[in-house]
Amino acid sequence: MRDVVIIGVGMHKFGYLPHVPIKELARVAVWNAIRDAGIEAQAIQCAYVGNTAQGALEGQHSVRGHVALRTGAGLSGLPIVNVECGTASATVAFREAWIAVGSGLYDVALSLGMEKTTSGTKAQRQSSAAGAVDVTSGDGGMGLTFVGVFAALVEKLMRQYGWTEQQLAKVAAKSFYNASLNPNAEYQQAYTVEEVLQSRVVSYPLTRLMSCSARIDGAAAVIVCAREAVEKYTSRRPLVDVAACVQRSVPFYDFRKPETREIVYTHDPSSVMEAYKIAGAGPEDMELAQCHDAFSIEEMISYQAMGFCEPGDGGRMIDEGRTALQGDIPFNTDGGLLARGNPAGATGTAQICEVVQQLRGEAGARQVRGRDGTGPKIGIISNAGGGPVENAIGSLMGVVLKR
Amino acid sequence: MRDVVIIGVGMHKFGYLPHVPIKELARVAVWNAIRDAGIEAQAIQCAYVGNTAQGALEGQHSVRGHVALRTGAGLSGLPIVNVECGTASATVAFREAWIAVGSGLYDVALSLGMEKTTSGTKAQRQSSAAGAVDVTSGDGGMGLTFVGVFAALVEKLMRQYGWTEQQLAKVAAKSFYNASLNPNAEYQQAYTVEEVLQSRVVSYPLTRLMSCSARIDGAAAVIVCAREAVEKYTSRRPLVDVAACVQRSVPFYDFRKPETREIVYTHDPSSVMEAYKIAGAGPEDMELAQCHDAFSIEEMISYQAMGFCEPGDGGRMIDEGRTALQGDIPFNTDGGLLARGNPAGATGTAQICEVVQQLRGEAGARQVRGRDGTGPKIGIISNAGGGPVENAIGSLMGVVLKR
Amino acid sequence: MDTGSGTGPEKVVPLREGLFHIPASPDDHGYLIGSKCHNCGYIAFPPVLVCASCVKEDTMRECRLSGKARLDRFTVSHTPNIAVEAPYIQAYVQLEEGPMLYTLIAGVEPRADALQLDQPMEMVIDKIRTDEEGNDVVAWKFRPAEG
Amino acid sequence: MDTGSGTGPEKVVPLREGLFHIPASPDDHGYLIGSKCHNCGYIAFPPVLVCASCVKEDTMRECRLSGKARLDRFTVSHTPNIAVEAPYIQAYVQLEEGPMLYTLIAGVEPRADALQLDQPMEMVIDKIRTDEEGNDVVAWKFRPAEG
Ligand SMILES: [Zn+2]
Ligand SMILES: [Zn+2]
Repeated sequence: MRDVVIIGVGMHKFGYLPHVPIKELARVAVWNAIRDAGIEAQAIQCAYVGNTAQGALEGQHSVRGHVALRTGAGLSGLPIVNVECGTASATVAFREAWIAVGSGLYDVALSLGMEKTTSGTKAQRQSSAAGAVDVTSGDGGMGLTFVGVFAALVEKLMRQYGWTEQQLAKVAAKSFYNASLNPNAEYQQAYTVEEVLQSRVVSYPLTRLMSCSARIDGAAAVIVCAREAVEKYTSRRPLVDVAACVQRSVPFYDFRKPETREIVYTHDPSSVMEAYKIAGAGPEDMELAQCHDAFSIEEMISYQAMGFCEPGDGGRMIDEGRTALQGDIPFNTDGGLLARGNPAGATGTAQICEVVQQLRGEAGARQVRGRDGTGPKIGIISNAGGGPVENAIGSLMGVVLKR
Repeated sequence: MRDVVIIGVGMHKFGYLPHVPIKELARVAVWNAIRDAGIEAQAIQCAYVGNTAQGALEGQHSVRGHVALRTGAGLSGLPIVNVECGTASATVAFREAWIAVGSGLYDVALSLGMEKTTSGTKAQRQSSAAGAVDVTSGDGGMGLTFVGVFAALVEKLMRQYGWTEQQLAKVAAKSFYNASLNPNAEYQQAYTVEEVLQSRVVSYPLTRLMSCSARIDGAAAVIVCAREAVEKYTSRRPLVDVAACVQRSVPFYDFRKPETREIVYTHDPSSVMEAYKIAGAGPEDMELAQCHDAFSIEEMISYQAMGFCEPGDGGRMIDEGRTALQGDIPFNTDGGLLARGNPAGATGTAQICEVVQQLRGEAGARQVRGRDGTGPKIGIISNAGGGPVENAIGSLMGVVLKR
Repeated sequence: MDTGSGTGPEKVVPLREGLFHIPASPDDHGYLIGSKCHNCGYIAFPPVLVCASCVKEDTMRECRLSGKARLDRFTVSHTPNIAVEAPYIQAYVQLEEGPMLYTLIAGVEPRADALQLDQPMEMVIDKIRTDEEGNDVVAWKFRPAEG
Repeated sequence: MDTGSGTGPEKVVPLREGLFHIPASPDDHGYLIGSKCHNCGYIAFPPVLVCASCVKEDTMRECRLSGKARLDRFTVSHTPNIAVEAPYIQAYVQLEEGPMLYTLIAGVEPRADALQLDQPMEMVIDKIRTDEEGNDVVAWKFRPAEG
């Protein structure tokens, strides 16, 4: 494959935006990315669009990206591919754009994640969320919840590792603080550890402020270009390399084996590990990280799953401030899924937007400094989509970007 | 891009199969393709899955391919990408598999089209069909129908070109005859021209037997491999080359221009023309063709749109038998969308399965002979997905395969 | 036609918001709401946010359409569906501003000889169906132009 | 428990077909229906069509599961939803045949001290909700094993 670089990123602010149609979300994200890239819109040769909810909530099936790009962003004629994979949808869209450009077929490709979960009825929203697991497996309709999956997990890990509610709340408070510095984030306000702990218990030990919002809208776009063709399209610099972009679906797990249970409890790290390998860099080289933290516990698990500490040391990581903006490995610098927000189909490209902005030194008040104080040069993204891993349904993503 | 060849194809019979779950449709198609390719299942390194209806009809969103491949076909761990684009969904899946292998990232990729439209409620089925156009455009919910789009078009073209109802019925009767020779087709019986004409008028001049069935299930799988890596995986021969695989979304049309109207009336041929160009072959070289004939009129339009006759000469093409199995350019040899059946998400890969079988000389009773009597060496496929072109929403596909 | 100011069972509600104006009184006229590019003059209905011809940001503005059109093609349909009793006419009309619209036809018998290709048509806001609350759901249809 | 033979309002219907057996009489036992690979012994619940371990065609056969399990982890949930009143317990149990199952817990108070990790559990067919026709919709839950 040819080398591929990111030349433009753009977002529509995430948030509860019931009056903003999805076409407008798409338009703003795409045109922000076009302007950021400094290219003509017509330079975009193909597009990949991730979304999860528009079928269930608005009855828009089959041609979601076509509608949003044609009637929203003004793009027509180019190949458009609609992809779907839960919260990984937009990362998958990005990855397919990367492959399309890497293949030599196109020089410039757009990936767009867009999501609107504030439309539709309550029943439709429940159907949409329930549809991210195997609906024939029987547990749909029982009242089992996603938050329960992670609450049960953290309850176990707290016993196993001695993690405390205080530590969980610290992770959340850090995310809200980072979000308060990010104009595109859902939450524009910092919550204290006490406020996180005192918010309503949803499923013990997870409180409302340790869980991402269910009803949220947003869009995020990323434009990639073949490195060898960059001069032809734009003078925008610096370029950001896609050093690795890995997708796996959940592998076969044999739960009779204790080591399988351990992998699953602590988030299967295989995609991230493969991404490090391809990038020729390890966790010790990373200068920032984005992870899949729909619940704050997931960030603490990710510290170890992504190789930044020994098993169980996540509590110490947060206590020591290592993952704060000023720490040695800042995590979820934009607020993460928890506080930047998690409109599922848009989450993956939002993660990429953030790392790109950090690597370019354009992250404003939340800019991290990197090892040598001149700004970070390399970052890792972990993301996943689909049902919880016991269902063995879904995708695991690992992306390394570098300047 | 590297050269890519098709090494295996497999189908689950199309038809009204309410008691067959989609997992079973997927299993049969995928394993037929695996056996056909003569590879180990584990040799498949990534998969693309097209589907349109499972979200609307079964509430299965986000992870359709993951569910079908993991719990149906037994495949886990590999990257799986769910794609959606109306009746072009499976062609898009095939094309992405072609790009993924062409890029050098993978040697062997699976594309699967799967569809089940016999499940769900009537309201859900209507929502699913209505979702293939821009649902915010306002005409959804008025009672406007897809068949009306093509009925109005053929009514106009009959006036313009002097085409007759008899000719339309001949096209349909040819398709049913071809289907009767195809064990995987929905229709296993030939209808006469008179029977086609005498079936219920749905929307004048289209009768029931000039229109594909709305409720139908099926699946079709295609396995591609890098040409340079074939020896490593399989001894299956002959190989079928992907000589061109083109996707466009519907371009901007300015209906104030008469030439735009002409293009749209007679099916935008741009993807097919580009495919010819890339393949370095024209319509005069083609030895068989598959087109998008959800209504029999579409095949007659395709004769001219795909370059096989002058505008208006489609009636003569069918009268002279040129597109029959024994003709010089056999069309829709497997029965086409009309009679092989059109479970939207599976249609594209079924078209590819048919051309591959014809090129290999494995099409049994419907085998066409090709120019030199030794079997065809090259064929063209046209397909489209999404709303009618006036909506400017959807994708146009053109694929050239050769032996 | 009741215009929706009351809360009674005969309220008039649009099939979809933002696409057309429902006459507010007998003297008022309905119209379709499109968007027009102030750069190239391209007019879209339904409205789009970015001109597909210029492909520049921020050139589209909301505009009223005249409702004048010509009949491009039509079919008499014989299968009833969720919203329409059969037989009925489905047609494409081209607005004088350019857009081609798939639409229901009002005001004529559903017969093949009721219309002529290219004849002048005009837009009318008409009832599509009654919703669950007894409201009249309305949208555009086209009928032969008067005079 | 009425077993669904009648057509009265208290008919018992499964949440989903083919995944479990509903006791037909007080002497009958409910059980989960999985699939077992006759090549490698891998057991799946819910059943799969092809063994994900062997990845060979036609090695899976339907099998009954014992319903014996151990409690892997759990949480007390405080937010009611469409099917459940709060508080309630959601848990993962591992069947003795291998599969890990996300499930509701029956037969105990919804309190953190009601269960111990790793304790033996057993499957019970229990009511999930009442459907629109007044039927009892049932599925599996798990409860602490007796004895
Ligand atoms: Zn313009
Ligand atoms: Zn096995």
